[in-house]
Amino acid sequence: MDKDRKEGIKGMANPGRYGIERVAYWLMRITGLGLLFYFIGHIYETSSLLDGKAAWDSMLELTQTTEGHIFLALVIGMCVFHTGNGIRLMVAQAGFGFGKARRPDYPYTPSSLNMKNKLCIYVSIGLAALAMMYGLSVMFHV
Amino acid sequence: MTNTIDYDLIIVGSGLAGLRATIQAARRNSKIRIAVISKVQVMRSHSVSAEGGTAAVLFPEDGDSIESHIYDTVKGSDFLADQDAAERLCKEMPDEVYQLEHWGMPWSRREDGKLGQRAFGGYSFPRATYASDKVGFFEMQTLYDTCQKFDNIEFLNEWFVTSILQNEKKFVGITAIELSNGDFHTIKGKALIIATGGAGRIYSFSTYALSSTPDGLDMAYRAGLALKDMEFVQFHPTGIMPSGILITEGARGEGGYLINKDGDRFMKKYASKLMELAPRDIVSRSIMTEINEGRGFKNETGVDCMKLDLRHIGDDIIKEKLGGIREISLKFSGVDPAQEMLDIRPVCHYMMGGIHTDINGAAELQGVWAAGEAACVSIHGSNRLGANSTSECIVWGKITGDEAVNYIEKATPATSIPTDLVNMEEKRIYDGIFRGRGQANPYEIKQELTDTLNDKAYVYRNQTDLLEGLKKVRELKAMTWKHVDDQAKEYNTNFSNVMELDSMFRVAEVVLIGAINRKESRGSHARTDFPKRDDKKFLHHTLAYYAPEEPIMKKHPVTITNYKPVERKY
Amino acid sequence: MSNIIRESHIMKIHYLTALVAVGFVIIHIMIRFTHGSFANSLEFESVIANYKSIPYAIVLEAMLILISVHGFNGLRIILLELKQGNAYENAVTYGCLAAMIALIAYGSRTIIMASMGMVEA
Amino acid sequence: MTKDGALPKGFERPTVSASPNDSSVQEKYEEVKSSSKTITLRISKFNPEKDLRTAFHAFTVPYQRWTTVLDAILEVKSHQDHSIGVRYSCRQATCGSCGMIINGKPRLACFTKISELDSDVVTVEPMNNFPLIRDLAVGFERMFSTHKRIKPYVIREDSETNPGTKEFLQSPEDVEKYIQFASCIKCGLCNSACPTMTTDSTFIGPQGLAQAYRYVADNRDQGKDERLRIIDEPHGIWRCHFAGSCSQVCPKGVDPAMGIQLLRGYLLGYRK
Ligand SMILES: Cc1cc2nc3c(=O)[nH]c(=O)nc-3n(C[C@H](O)[C@H](O)[C@H](O)COP(=O)(O)OP(=O)(O)OC[C@H]3O[C@@H](n4cnc5c(N)ncnc54)[C@H](O)[C@@H]3O)c2cc1C
Ligand code: HEM
Ligand code: SF4
Ligand code: F3S
Ligand code: FES
Repeated sequence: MDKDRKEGIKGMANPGRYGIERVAYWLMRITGLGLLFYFIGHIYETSSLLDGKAAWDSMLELTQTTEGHIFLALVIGMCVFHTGNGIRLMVAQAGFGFGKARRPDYPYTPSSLNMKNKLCIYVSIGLAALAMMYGLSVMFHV
Repeated sequence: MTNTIDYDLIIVGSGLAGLRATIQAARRNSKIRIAVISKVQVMRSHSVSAEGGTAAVLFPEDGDSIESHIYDTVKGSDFLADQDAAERLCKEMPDEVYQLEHWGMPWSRREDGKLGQRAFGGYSFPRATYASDKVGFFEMQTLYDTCQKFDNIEFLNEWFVTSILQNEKKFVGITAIELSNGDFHTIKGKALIIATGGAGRIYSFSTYALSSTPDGLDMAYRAGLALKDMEFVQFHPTGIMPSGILITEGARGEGGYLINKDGDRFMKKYASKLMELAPRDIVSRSIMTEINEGRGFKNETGVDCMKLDLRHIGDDIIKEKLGGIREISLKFSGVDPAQEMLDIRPVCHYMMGGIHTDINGAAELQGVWAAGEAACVSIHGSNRLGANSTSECIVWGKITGDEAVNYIEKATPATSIPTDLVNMEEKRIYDGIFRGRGQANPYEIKQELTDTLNDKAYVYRNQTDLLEGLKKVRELKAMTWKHVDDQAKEYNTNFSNVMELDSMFRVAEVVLIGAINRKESRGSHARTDFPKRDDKKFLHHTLAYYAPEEPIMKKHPVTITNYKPVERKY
Repeated sequence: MSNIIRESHIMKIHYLTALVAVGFVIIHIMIRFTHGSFANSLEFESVIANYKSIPYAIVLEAMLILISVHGFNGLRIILLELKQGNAYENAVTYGCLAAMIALIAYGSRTIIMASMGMVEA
Repeated sequence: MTKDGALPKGFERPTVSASPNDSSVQEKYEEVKSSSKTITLRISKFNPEKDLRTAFHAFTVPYQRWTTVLDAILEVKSHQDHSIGVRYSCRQATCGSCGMIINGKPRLACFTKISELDSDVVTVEPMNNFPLIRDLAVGFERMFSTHKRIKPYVIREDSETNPGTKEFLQSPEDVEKYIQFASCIKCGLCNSACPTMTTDSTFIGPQGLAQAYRYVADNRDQGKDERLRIIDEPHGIWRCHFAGSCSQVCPKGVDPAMGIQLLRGYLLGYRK
């Protein structure tokens, strides 16, 4: 048995027990990593420009498939969520948007888990969904 | 199996008294190696539960005076307090409050930025310095955090101390069990401060933490130190039903009423001037009289109780100044004090008695001091005033810290640890208790024992009850309850629970015998068969010394300086 | 590493790069719409034309650096939290730094060569 | 929740008549006693000498409206299995001893009523992300040492007084700025809930960071720079990602998440 009984990634990715902030936390991680992989891929993809039109076109072909489009739509969604939530985090991490520290009264409702923050998270998720739908509609010409 | 560790100063118990002593010693001399040993993790000591306030004279300009604090204390004690000790407490306390403030204590403040004070029972001036209603908690935090400044302090968390070792009439060390791994240690030291707190868990209805068992007192008692005035047990008027958790006196200090079945503030009959803010012994007796005369309520658990009415104080003030009790009553009883009255009943709350010490906290063995609730310097006599106990812990924490450092600085080289004592102790706890295979369930025995004290030595006492109580305790003691199921080494709380029970028997006996001998009513000790105070025969302290069969009881004079005993009226 | 640069400096860079990148990413995506349709914007010729506009090439280069710095620092954060230990942490820090530099170099090569027209026909 | 006079969960009780020896109260009591409901209490057990992994043992325990999980565990310890290793002391949520995972969430056993869990099965496990000692008891050494590391005391030259010294003046508003964070009972629930802690055991953790803020926000303290330097390290304050779970589980309303973000304001230069 692990001596420290750390929960490991499993615990990190177990949002069920906690609030939407915890979901936002791991979405932020996943989208960050996803974007990084996409970004690396994207740089590799564009480098084919240097090999001329043929190479570029065949590279484009790879992405102009249904899977490619869906993947791209995901990237759009990830990007929108990551950006939206990222801006929320930066504002919060600078200490804005919680009101003031004050004497807590039972039953305790932590003011850091306030509606403003929750709303921002929902909005980020909503925007991401909208952007994905828009992206899909453009790419599939509907 | 035995490991030996070596320190200069050993402090057993990490409540307010223990930690204040620790800091004092640590800052006096950074070369002294200090061990703070506690059977709970250090900052989890019972002291965190203290709620209402710490008494000190801070505003002479507003009409308060040290003199008045001394007199209130002595009068509250029903003149059994040692008056020189009470004087010392009151004189040293103001500085201590400011010292705590400088260390970061979040005292509640007045609008002008100075410290706030509230009214408390038995005082002629509102002098309970408070921090919301979590005074003890914040004080503990301040002291524990301040300890972190020093590098010569070592905390031994969750070590259960079992005995005091002496050689040639001098303290040489202690034995202890490290709970996390079950190791048995002898710890060498030049000086010892016992700050093991009260023992209120010998009563089943009690405000104390579950860890407040008499093993600390018992360890001193077995080492030949006297226990003083153990018959005086304070019953706080307002323990909430059904848990017995304390509703602080501050609730009445902020204006709460006690109401009987007829809707009367019955305290007007018993203490027309101070009403609900009369000293605790008087209020508790009044409540029990009302209940006995049929003007009480019944809690839904079927137990008699009285009502505490805070509704007129208003939600805002309750939240600001009594947030802790609001949380407690909402959570544990489902009652919002701003909406409904609380069911309360007198509850075991404090032991005026403890290890016999002189005014410097020195016990009867060279190199040993006692401080806090475990000690009986005798400031509280037969009845403590609320808010005076945290004060005592802090002042005598400091005094004993100083005294112990003085002693260590000029101590002669340590004598060696007598191995026969260690072997005896090992035998006592391992052969006697750990390997015990008794028939009775020790937890049930403990329940019966604590219920017996609750029934027989409660607010009102009489000869028959007390004798029956003693008989019952002895019967229980004779049963084969030394039984430890759990034979594991690590974190064996079964083992420590049975050791605690073992100590309860000895201390409960001392309480009962003291109460039987004291044929008068004084302070918290109210005998229906002897309803008057008897200064001729009983204006003395009680001492109990350990003997295998039965304690040896002695008398000890009371120090009276300025205040002649008079009748106590409020 | 931590004795050369404080974690707060790194995180300031992390946040700053993110903020500035937001603006650039918006420009980058907007550019797609100046070409009539999404598919058109990906035509080889229009892409090359874009690169030849020096201001845009500078935007691309900046974006490349910003996002690489941000992204690889993000990766470093995640890896640092995953496992601890001196050797491992050094490996993570320098590994991410190296990967970041490599990616920037590789991307820059594309941008510079494309904008200078050094593209095979 | 209580503004409109409603009671917390588990206390939906009929109006109890105010008159005392009233037979209805007595009847109610009899009813409570006889109808006493039971739950199944599943306790995670682990004895390091013998066991390789934890295992659940199930017990049937009677309970009342006010019975807490700690009461239930001690009931089992007293009458069914003496050997349960569990840490407790105050039984009133002020000492911080009894943190554990109850039905999947970190909570204080003495501050969680069976009746509010709305479940016939109550499962208790030791806190996650702390080393296990025995059954429900975990080791706190690391948390205590990080607490010490952030210098949790007033730093200023005249913090030791002389006889006759008076208080540093502080308005009630000044106290409000830090009192919330001073309410921490060091129970460790926040550390157990924090997602960073699930993999990073060198992270200072919400408990320590909230205490750092408690002293920084206290206007008697002058040690801000020192403290900020300590927490500004690779496994310091920046490993918090505002997941908020710490504040969600905190039984005392400390709101460490807020303290941490406010503290960051200083490091980012928004606050002085
Ligand atoms: C609910 C409540 C509220 C109170 N409110 C107030 C108030 O408002 N104002 C006031 O002035 N007073 C109040 N009091 C009284 C006051 O809190 C106590 O008298 C005081 O806290 C006692 O502190 P202490 O340092 O002596 O011991 P404690 O805080 O009781 O500490 C005892 C220590 O000894 C340790 N210990 C015991 N036995 C052993 C052993 N065998 N081995 C190792 N360690 C051991 C324990 O672990 C613990 O650390 C209150 C008391 C209660 C019960
Ligand atoms: C352009 C808008 C972006 C914004 C506003 C933004 C903002 C942020 C912020 C604030 C964080 C810190 C989160 C935290 O500490 O919990 C973060 C983390 C991260 N970002 Fe971004 N980011 C953006 C784009 C990107 C891109 C394009 C990538 C990929 C290359 C990326 C990869 C990452 C990674 C890997 C992390 C670490 C994840 C974590 O710490 O949980 N980000 N981002
Ligand atoms: S912040 Fe809250 S949860 Fe964390 S240790 Fe303190 S009291 Fe417990
Ligand atoms: S849960 Fe952990 S991530 Fe931050 S907000 Fe609390 S410390
Ligand atoms: S027992 Fe003290 S917090 Fe639960």
